Amino acid sequence: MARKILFQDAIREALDQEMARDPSVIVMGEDVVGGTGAPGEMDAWGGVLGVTKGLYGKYGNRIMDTPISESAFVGAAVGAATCGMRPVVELMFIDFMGVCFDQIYNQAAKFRYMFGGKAQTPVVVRTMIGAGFRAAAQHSQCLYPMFTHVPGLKVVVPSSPYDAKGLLIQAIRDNDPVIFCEHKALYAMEGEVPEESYTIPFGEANVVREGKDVTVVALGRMVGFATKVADDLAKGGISCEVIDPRTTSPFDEDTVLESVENTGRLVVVDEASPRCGMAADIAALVAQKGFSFLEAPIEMVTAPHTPVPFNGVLEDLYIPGPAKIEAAIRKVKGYKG
Amino acid sequence: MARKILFQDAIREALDQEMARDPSVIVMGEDVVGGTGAPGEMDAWGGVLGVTKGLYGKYGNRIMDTPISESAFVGAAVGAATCGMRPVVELMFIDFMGVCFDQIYNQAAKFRYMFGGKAQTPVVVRTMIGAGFRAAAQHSQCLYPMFTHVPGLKVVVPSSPYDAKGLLIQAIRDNDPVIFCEHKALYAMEGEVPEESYTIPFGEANVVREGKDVTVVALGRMVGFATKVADDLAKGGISCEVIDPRTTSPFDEDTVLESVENTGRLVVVDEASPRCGMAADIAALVAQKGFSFLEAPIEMVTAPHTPVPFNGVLEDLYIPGPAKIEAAIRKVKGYKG
Amino acid sequence: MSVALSVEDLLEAYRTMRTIREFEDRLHVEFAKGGIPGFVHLYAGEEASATGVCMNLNDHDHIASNHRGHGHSIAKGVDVHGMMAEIFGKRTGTCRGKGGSMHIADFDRGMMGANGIVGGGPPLVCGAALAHKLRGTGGVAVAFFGDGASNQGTTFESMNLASVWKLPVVFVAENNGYAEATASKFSVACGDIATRAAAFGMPGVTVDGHDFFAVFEAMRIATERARRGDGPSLIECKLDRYYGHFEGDNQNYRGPDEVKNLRANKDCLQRFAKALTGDHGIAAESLAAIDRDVLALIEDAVAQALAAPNPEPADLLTDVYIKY
Amino acid sequence: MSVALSVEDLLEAYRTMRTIREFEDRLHVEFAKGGIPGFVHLYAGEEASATGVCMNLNDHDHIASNHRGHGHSIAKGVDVHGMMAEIFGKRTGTCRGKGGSMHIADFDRGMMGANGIVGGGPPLVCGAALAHKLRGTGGVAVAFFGDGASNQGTTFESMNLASVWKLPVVFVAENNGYAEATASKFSVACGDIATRAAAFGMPGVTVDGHDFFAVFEAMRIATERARRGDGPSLIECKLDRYYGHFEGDNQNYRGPDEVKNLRANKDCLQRFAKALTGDHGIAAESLAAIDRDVLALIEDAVAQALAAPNPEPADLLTDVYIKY
Ligand SMILES: Cc1ncc(C[n+]2csc(CCOP(=O)(O)OP(=O)(O)O)c2C)c(N)n1
Ligand SMILES: Cc1ncc(C[n+]2csc(CCOP(=O)(O)OP(=O)(O)O)c2C)c(N)n1
Ligand SMILES: [Mg+2]
Ligand SMILES: [Mg+2]
Repeated sequence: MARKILFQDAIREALDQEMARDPSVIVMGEDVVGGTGAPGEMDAWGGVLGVTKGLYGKYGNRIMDTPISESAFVGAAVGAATCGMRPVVELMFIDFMGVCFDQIYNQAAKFRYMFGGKAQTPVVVRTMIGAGFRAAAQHSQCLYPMFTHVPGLKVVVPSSPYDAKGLLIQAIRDNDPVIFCEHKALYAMEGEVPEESYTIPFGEANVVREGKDVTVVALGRMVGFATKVADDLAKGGISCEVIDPRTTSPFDEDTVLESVENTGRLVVVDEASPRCGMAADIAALVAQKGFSFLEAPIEMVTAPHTPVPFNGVLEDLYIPGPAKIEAAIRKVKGYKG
Repeated sequence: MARKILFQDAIREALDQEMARDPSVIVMGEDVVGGTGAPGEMDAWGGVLGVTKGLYGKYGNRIMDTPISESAFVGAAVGAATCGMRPVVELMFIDFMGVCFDQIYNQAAKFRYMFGGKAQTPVVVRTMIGAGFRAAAQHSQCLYPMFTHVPGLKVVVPSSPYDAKGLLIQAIRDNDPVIFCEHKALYAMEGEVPEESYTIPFGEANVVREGKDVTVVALGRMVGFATKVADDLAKGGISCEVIDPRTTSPFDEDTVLESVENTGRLVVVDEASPRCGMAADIAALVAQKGFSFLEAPIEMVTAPHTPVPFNGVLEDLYIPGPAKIEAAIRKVKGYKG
Repeated sequence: MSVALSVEDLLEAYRTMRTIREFEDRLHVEFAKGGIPGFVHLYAGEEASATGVCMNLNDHDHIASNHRGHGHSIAKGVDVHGMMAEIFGKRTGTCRGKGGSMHIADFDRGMMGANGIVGGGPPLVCGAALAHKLRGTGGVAVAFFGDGASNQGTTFESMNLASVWKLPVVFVAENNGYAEATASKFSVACGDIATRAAAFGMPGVTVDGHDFFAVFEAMRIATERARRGDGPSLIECKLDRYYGHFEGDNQNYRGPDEVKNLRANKDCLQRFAKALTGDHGIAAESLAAIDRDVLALIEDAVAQALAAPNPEPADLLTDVYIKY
Repeated sequence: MSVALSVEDLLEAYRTMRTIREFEDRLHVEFAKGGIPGFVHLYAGEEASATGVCMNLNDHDHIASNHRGHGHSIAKGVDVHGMMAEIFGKRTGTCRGKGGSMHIADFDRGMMGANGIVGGGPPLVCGAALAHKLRGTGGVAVAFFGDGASNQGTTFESMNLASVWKLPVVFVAENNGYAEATASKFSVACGDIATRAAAFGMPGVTVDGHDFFAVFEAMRIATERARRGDGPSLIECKLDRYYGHFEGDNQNYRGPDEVKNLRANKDCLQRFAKALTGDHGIAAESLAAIDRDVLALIEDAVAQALAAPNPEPADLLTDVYIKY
C-alpha cells in the first residue's frame, strides 16, 4: 500500500466510499457544500477547510448546507438516524458544541438506554479539535473529555490518515452515536492509506511503537510528538512503548495495562485541559487496575488549566510539546522508589 | 450554634442575606418566583422545589421569572455580571446545561483570560444535580466533571446545610463564574447553620472525619454515605479519614495528598459517571503527586457508565451506595502489595 | 369542515380521547396513592389536540413529544398496557422500565419519544421529515410542544430549518397558558404563537384546541401541504390542562375556579360527544359502550402494571454500548 | 432625517468610517504579507452600519459584537493602537495579545467583546440592558449580529427575553447576504430579517445599510424607545462586505464582478462623502484632511504593533483563577 494521501483526503475518501456504498449515508453542516442560494459556484467551499469538497458533485442533495442553527441540524441528524438514515453531521469546530450539546448528550446518547434498547441512533458528528492555528480560546479546544464522560457516546480521536479513514468508515457503520474529532493541525499530514474501503474497530488501541522502559499513551496530534520523542530517546537508550488508544470511548484498557505491566512506568500525554481530562482518566485506570505494575509515579503531560491564548508564543507554550514529553519520560525513567 | 435548618433553607438564607447586603445581587430563572403573568398568586413556586420562595416579597423585581430560554437568560446573567451586577441564575436541573452551555464555558469562563484580565464575571449558576428522585436519565445527572474540566469556572458541590450556606455566600462574592451544584436528595437534610452570614473559602477541603488507615474522598451526597460507612467500620477497627473537597475547582490537592501520606490508601467516591469524572481526576492526582505514599491500588467507587435508569430498583443500584463504598475500603485496607 | 369523517373515524377519535382522559384521570389517582415514581405530567383537558392531529397520521408518520406525552403517545397508537407499565417502572413497560413517564417512545408506531428537555423534540422531527423527504415516502413528522417550549431556541431554529429545507413537518404548539407556574401571556412576547410562523416563512394558524374538528381541519391542511412537498406549517392549539404542571403542583398561580369553569364550559370530550350525538346522529349508547371498554382497558392496564415485575438488576448495564 | 446632526458630528462620523475602512484595508494587506496570525474577518464595506448605530451611543452604553468586530469596536471608541496590537498578538494589545481579532473587548468603552461564537452576543446584551434597567441609568445595549446569526437559537431567545423583560436593547442585524459561503436568501426562511421582530412583539425595520443617514435615523428611533423604557427594537441593515468571509476566502460563491460593482455603485463612504460635500456643504478638503490623519494613524498603529513585544511566557498562566 504505497499510496500516500493527506489526512483530510482520507476523511473525504471515507465519506465518499460510504456514500457510494449506502444510500442512507447523508452529510450535512455549515458550508459542507458552500454556495447554496448564492449567485456564484456551488460546492464553493466543501467545508471551511475543503474536506468535503467534491462530494456535492457526486451525491447532490445527499450533502446539504444548513443555516447556522447547530441545535436544529445536529438534532435533525440525530432524528434522521433514529429513522434509519446514517447521517454524518459536521459541527465545524468542537468549540461550538455549547449551542447544541443537548441534542448530543441528552438525546442521541441516551435513546438506546432510556428507550429500553428499542432505539438506535447511528449518527456521526465530525468536528475539528485542537490548538495550533492561532485561532484563540473559542476555536482551539479539544473537549473530547466531555463527550467521553457521557455514557452512550463513542468518541474517536484519530492520529494518522490511515486511522482517520478506517475509523470514520467504522463510525458510519456503527449503530451508536459517534463523535469524530479531527485535529486541524493533522489535516495536512501525509500517510499511507489503502484505496479500498476498510474499518478499524473501536476500542482497539494501536501500539505505534514497542518499547520496554516506559509506556507513553498519547492521543491525536500528541501521538506524532510522542513517537518523535521516543525515536530520539531510543538513541540514548530509553525504550518507550507508544500507545494510541484511537478511541477514548470505548477505551482499550487491556493494551494499556499490559504495556504498563511490562514497563512499570507510564506517561500520559494529552492536549486537552487537565482537570477531568483524558490524561487523568487513563492515569486513574492504571492507578486502580495496574497499581502493582507501577514502579514510578504516573506523569501526565497536558495543556495547562487555562483557555487557549491567541499569541503564538503563548500558544506554543500551551500545547504539550516534545520537550515536555521528553522531560516527563526522563522523570519517570529516572524515578527510584 | 444550635439552630438546625434544612439544606434548602440554608440556600435561601444565603441568597436572602446577600440580597439584603448588596443591591447588585439579583436572582433569575424559570419560576424562581412563579406566577408571573398568571391570574393567581405571585411567588407561587419560589423555584420548582420552593428554595427561593419568599424572596420575591422582600426583593421585588430583583428576582425575576424567565421564559424557557436558558441560553438567553443564563447569558443575560453573564452579561449583567460583566456590567457590575452579581447575578445568581438558576438552571433548574444541571441536565439542562446542553441548551445553554456555550454561555457558560465559552463566554463566562473565558472572558477574564481572553480579554487579558480586563473583564470580570461574578455570576453564580445554581443548579440541581443527582439521582435518587426516580427522575430518569434527563433529570438525574451530576455533570460537574464537565464544568470542572473548563478553565475559568469554579465548581462547588456542597454536602451539608452549613457548607451550602457558607459556600453560596462565597460564590456570590467571588469575582469568577461559579457553578453551584445542589444535590436534590440533600434539600431535606437538616444541620446546624449559624444565623449570621459567613463564607467558606474555595479550594479548602473539609476533613469530615479523621482516620489513619484509609483516606476516603467523597463529594456531595456521597459524603454522608462515606461518613456513615466510616463510622460503622470504626467499630470493626478500620479507621477512615473522610475528606470532602467541597469545591472541585479549585481543588484542594494538599489536604488529599497529606491524608494519603498518612494512610497510604485511597478510595474516591463519586456519584458522577466514571469516565473523565471527578473520581478519576482525584485518583490521577494522587497517582502522580502522591505515588510514593500509596500502599495499595486506588479504588474508585462511581456510578456505572450508563444513563440513569428510571426504575427505582435499578436507580438504587446505579447510585454508589454504602455497600459499594464499604467493599472498596475493605479491599484497599486488605491489599497486600 | 371540508372533509367528511366517517362514523368509524369519529368513533375512533372519541375512543382515543376517552382513553387519554381515563388514562390520565387514573394516573392522578394512582399517583396520589404513592404508587408512581418520579415526575408525572398529565394531559387531561388537551385530548382534542393530540387526537385531532394524529387522526391525520399513519404508522409511517412520526411525532416527537414532550414531557406531557401520554396523550400524544396514545393518539399515535402506542400500546396502553406498555405505557402504563412503563409509568410504573416495570419490566413489561414500553421502555422496559428504564424511561418512565417522560421517556416513552415507540419507533414502530412512529413515536420518537416523550422528552424531558423542553424544546428537545423539534430538531428531531426535522430529521424524521428529512428521512421522509429523501426517501420520497410522502411521510410527515410532527413536533408537539408547549407555549413554554415555543420560547426555546431549539424550537425557533427547527422552524427555520424545516422551512429552508422545505421539510414535511407540522409544528403543533399546544398553548395551555402556562409553562409550569409562568403564564404564556408573560413569556410569549408576541401573544399568539402562530404569529411566529411568519418569521420562518410558513403558514401559521391559531385554533381552538378544545374543538376536535378545528384541530383536525387545521392539521388536515398542514399535512396535505407537507405531503405535497410544500414545506412546514405551524398550528397553535389554545387549550387548557386540568391538573397541575406535574402531580403535586397546588396550582396557586391559577385563578379561583379556573379549572372548575374550564371543566364545566370548555371540556373537549363533552363538546365532541355532543357533536357526535347531535350533528352526527351517533347514538349516546355507542359512546357509553366505548366508555365502558376504555374503563375496562385502563383497569386492566393498571392491574397488569401493578402485577408486573421490576427490571432485573442486570438490566442496569444493558442497552448501552459498553461496560466500564 | 428628523434630527439635524452638527457638522462636527458629521465629520466625526466620517472620521470613524474612514478609520474603519483604512484599518481593514491595511489588515488585508498585512494579512497577505503573513504578519497576522489566525482568522481575520474584515468589515470593509459595512462602515455605515457600525457608525450610524454607535453615533447614537455614549461611553456608558454597551455593545456586543461578533467575529467581524473591528468596525464595531472602532465606532464604539476602542483605541485603534490597542486593537492593531491585539490583532498582531502583542502584549500592548487591548487584550494583551491573548484574545486576537475575534476577542477584542474594552469594558471601559462599553464594548463587551467580539465573539467567536455565532449568536454569542445577543444574550450578553440582555444582561447589560438589564443592569441599565435595574439601575435606572437610561443606558442602552446593542447586539450586532449577521444574517447567519439571525438563525441561531440564542438570537431568537434573546429577542424574546428582551421583549418580555422590556429591556433597553437594540438588535442590529447586519445582513450582508452571506454567512460564510451560504446565502441569506437560502438561510433566512422569511426573507427580510426585520420580519422576525413581530415574532417577538417589537418594532422591526429594514434599512439600506450603505446609507449612514438611514442607519442613524433608525437607530435614533430605536435608542429613544429603549431609553424611554419601551423595550427593544430590531434594525436590519442590508449591506455588503468587500472582502471574503475571512482573509483567504476566494469568494467563488459570489457573482462575477459582484464586489467590483458594489464598490463602484454602493460604497457607503463615497456616498457619505458626497452627501457631506453636497447637501451639507462641507469642503472636500476637510474630508481629505481627515483621510490624511487616518492614514497616518493607521500607519503608526501598524508600526507600533510590529515593534511591540510578544507577551511574556508567564502570561500564559495569568488571568485565570488558579494554576494546576
Ligand atoms: C431545557 C429545559 N428547561 C426547563 C425544563 C423544566 N420544565 C419542564 S416542563 C416545563 C414547562 C413547559 O411548559 P410548556 O412548554 O408550556 O408545556 P406544558 O407543561 O404547559 O405542557 C419546564 C420549565 C426542562 N425540562 N427542560
Ligand atoms: C456557533 C457557531 N457556529 C458556526 C461558526 C462558524 N462561523 C463563523 S462566522 C460564520 C458566518 C456568520 O455569518 P453572519 O452571521 O452572516 O456574519 P458575517 O460573517 O456575514 O458578518 C460562521 C458559520 C461559529 N463561529 N459559531
Ligand atoms: Mg404550557
Ligand atoms: Mg452575513
